[in-house]
Amino acid sequence: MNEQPETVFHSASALGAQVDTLFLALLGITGTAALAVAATVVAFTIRYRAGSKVNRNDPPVRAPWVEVSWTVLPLLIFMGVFAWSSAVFSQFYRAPSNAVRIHVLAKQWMWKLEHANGKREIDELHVPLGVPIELTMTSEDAIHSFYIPAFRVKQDVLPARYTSLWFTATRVGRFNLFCAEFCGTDHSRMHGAVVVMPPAQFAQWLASGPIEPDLVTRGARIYRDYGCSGCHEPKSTVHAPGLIDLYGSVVHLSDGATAVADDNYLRDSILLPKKQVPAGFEPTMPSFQGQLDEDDLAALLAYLRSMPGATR
Amino acid sequence: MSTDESKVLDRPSYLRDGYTLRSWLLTRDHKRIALLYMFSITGFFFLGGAAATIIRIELMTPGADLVDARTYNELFTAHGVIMVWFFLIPSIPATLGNFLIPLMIGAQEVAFPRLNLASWYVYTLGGIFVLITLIAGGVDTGWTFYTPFSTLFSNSNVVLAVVGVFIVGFSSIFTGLNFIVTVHRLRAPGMTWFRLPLFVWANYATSLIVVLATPVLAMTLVLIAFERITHVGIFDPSLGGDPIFFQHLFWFYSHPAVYIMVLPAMGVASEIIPCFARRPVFGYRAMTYAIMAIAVIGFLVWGHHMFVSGQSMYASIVFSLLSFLVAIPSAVKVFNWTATLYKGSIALSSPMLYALGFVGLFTIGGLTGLFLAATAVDVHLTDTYFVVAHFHYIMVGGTVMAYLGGLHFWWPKIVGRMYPETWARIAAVSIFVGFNLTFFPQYILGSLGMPRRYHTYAPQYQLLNDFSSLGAGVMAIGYVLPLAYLLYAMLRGQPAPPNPWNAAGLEWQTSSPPPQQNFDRTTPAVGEPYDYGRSTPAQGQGARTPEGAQS
Amino acid sequence: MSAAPLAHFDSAQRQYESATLGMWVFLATELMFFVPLFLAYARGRVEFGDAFAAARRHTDAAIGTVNTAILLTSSLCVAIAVRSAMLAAELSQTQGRHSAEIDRHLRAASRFLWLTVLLGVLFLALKAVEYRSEWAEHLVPWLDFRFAADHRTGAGYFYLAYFAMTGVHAVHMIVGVSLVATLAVRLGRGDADRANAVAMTGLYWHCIDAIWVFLYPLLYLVGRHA
Amino acid sequence: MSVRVQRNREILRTPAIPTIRSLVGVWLTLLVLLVASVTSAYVPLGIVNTLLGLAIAAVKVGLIASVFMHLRHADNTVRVAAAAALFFLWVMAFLSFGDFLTRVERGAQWQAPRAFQSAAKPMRNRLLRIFPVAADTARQRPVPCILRLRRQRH
Repeated sequence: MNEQPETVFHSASALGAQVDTLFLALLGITGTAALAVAATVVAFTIRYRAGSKVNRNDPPVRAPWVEVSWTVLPLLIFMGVFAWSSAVFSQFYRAPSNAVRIHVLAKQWMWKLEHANGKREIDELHVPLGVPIELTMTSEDAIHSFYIPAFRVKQDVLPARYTSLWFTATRVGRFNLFCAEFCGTDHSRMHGAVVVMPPAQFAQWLASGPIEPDLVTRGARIYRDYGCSGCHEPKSTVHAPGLIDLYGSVVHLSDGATAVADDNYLRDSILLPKKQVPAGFEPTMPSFQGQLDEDDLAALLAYLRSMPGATR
Repeated sequence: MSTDESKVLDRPSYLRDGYTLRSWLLTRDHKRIALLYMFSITGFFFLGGAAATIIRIELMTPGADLVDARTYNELFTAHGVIMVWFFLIPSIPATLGNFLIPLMIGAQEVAFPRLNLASWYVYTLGGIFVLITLIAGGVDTGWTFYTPFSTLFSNSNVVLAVVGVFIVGFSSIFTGLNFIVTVHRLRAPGMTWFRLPLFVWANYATSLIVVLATPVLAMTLVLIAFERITHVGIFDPSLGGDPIFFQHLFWFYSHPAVYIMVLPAMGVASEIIPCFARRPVFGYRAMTYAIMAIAVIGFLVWGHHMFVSGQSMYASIVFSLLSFLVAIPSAVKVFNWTATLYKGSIALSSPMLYALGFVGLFTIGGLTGLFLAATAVDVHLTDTYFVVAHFHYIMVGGTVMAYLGGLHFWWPKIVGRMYPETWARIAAVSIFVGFNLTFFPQYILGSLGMPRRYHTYAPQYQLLNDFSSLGAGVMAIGYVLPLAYLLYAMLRGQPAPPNPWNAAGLEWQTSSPPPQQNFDRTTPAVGEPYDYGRSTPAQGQGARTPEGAQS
Repeated sequence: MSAAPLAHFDSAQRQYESATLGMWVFLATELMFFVPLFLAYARGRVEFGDAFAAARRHTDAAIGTVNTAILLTSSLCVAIAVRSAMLAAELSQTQGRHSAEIDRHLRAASRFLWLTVLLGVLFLALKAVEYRSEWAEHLVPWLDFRFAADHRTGAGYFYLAYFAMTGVHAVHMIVGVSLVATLAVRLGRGDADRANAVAMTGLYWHCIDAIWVFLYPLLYLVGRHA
Repeated sequence: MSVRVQRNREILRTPAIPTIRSLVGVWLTLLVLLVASVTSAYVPLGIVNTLLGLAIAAVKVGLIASVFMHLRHADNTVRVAAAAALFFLWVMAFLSFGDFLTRVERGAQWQAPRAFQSAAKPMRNRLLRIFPVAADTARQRPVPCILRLRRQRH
């Protein structure tokens, strides 16, 4: 693993460059402040050492102007740094809409990554240069943290919640990927690499490799294997809600409320059918909790999304 | 022993009130309880230090050469738990605070002596629980006990460790409660609030934080233990629990806890620097307001530990603003200490070396805190060695240096004998050098992206880790020195006069070591807290040069 | 004010003031001890609003209301006991040792303390009855918790908060009852200089009662109308 | 001695001992307030119910503190000690709920990993032996959406 050694001031992502300039500014401010205090202490210690012949009468005990200035000046500087860092920080949460979505699943001591076309990787992430990438992450067990030092990005990955992180790589090469939140015995072995490739080479890599069925075909297979088609096919005898052009539509529930059939609603209906029962149906659907793991669920959801007429 | 020495020694003092074990273990004298605390926290300090030494040796090589992953996790957890709750939090309040606060305010005793002794027993009971945890195989969740790892996925004895920390929390609550009531109700006549020494102010503010923050930790730990036993709890993600809710509860205690550790150290520095600069402290009122401001704002900033934990962006920005505000009082205090040196006549005795070391290292620690308060930079730096270096600069560079400085400054008063000055200066310098060599490389490691709590790391970080391990060796030697010569001074040091440093303050106006009821005649007259201007040059330094004093 | 102040207090008055301030600071820690539970309840309320109302319908408001009345009455008894203990101490200071009136006050204080103990035990008994019925109804989250599927998690969260709050409160009640009982015995034997201890135990009792006064609407009156 | 310290000493001279009438009077008011809070709960007022319940509870606690706990004539230090914990309760609630309520939540159903052998199992089985109840099977959990009205993605 010949990852490029990290350098302090040369990040490899668009947002990272802004973080580096802020880091440099802070280094400058705090450096001068520390040197100023140290120089003053050393100067006073030498000049006013015991026994030196120097004017010592009535040492000042209060100096209102000095005290006010050394309170207000740091306050102004801090507020400036605060505003600047908040501006940069808010960009971490504003992923561009055309970002390439990659699904990340963190489990105890490995990263499982899955591209939109179903290509899966473990502990390695191939991304194209200059294209904004958005990672949708969740964890299967303890809290992990997806951390790429070279891109200056880090985001905790929580169980029971999706968290997201986005970046735009600006340099080709292999970069370290670490887990930054203590997650158990092999926390320090849960590292990997992010490989940035020119877009053409990336597209070719994406298409190559073991031809795995993409998400939608795998989803269709699961849809049949687990018997969903038995009830939800239009011609089935069982009275079950139709799934054609369900994704994105508004569903009227039995208790009068309405819900948008988005990822969360579909996932809920699969794992907790009795939670939001559509109007006019009995809660007879069995729960698939514990039988479908995360990958199958992602595939099934992709298939339901791809049903004809489903709004993208 | 020469005649004057024996004359000095047979004066009644709290040390010679009884030699039996019973007289020490059932004492209600705040001075003896201070010594009981001093010995127990020194024991825990070297236990935690041993864990740190093994960690530093393991980290000299990228691979796993010394210990396996599980043991390494248990080592850094033991280092964290022992150092935070069993050394740093009780270090200055329970030893120097217990001994000096009644003396400094002219009282004979703390408000609730029995509660003071109970506090030490509760501390020891908590210590026994943690020792049992170590023997029974340790706990590998880190001192932060983050759920759901600590409640669902860690199979080390978390419940035992949690009960130990729960119990020791009450020992600091009892001490805090004692100090608040003592300072409010038992001040000598004439000792108004703005004549209190800054050491008493610092410990008073610390006690406020302890009393209001520790119970929240106690309940959080109860909830963790409950969840581990019944396997169902409010942090369990499968029952609608939110791991970030735990982090809110934990850091609501743990950030004020770092102010519990550093405020007493500020108090010690504010006592030592004016004494050895032979002039009153600069801006006494500003210092007291800064202490109280740190105590109050310290409660509002805990969210800066959770910028990347999935906390909402708006909350992170609010916490970032408040974290910048809490840095202002600390900056004001550093400027005031520096200004206290102006127009003084500075003697670089060992307490002064420790105090100036404290000011220097605390400044670096505080300034690097700004990197972590700025949200955008914190995204890169949190959970890396940058954070490890930051809090070690504040806790080890700040609290431990000030604790050693305080120990040296008041050692003549505590044991009635002087310590060898040259050895003390060697120890001070070696600790300062060793410390910087250990922790400054970790700032660089952190900004290069080495995550914390890593048993094995990428090979490119090895060189800086080797520097750090080398520094840890030098620092370890530096810490063993005071243990040796202070014990030697306790037994066979030269008898100390009542006021060896010619310092101002009520504690120096009684004999050293002081009698059981603190002051022979009625409590002495109370003047301005730091009236060094008028007194003669330091009798301690003037009368004897360090070399001449060696017996 | 106890007759002989401890050595390091220069007056009984100073000792009473110190004890009162110390007790109030301790009560502040008690309230901070409950803060995480209140926040857990509030967070659950925000996240599972309707499930909380559904779950609350299974708590027995009748017992809750009676228990609150019991605690308020016990607070009155403790307050009266503290009053007579203070009167007894005051008299014993001014008139020197025992007189008939001091004994009358001490006996009154002791009797009211026993009444408080009785009310406390009654409260705990009713609580036990309530817990027993909830256990039978499978409402204890860690003992085969059964609830309507749609509100299952919210109800589980509510009952966790419910058992945590009332459990910790009950533990404090047990400590309070035993303190009051020992003092009742002491005063019964005519021990005049226990006024400080009675006053402090009174403060502790009122604090537990005050915490229950807040717990009651949260746990028993949530969404009652729905 | 400064005048202020002297005056402070006078106030504390004798803690006024409350009369029986005032104690019983407060007790009756407390019971009336209890009845009020119960009846107000039955009137469907939506969110006002909870606020009313808490307001009445606050008044009751105020009464208990001022009369039963002699806060009325205690000196300011004791009053500050009483109020301190409340202040920090609100600080903690305000800031931590600042996080919960403004979080853009995308809930995900959490399935315990198949090979899920939690460490606390042995203790739990021991507990179940004490309370004989059939072991609970799989635990489902609806999607937590902290604030249903803030569903749009950032």
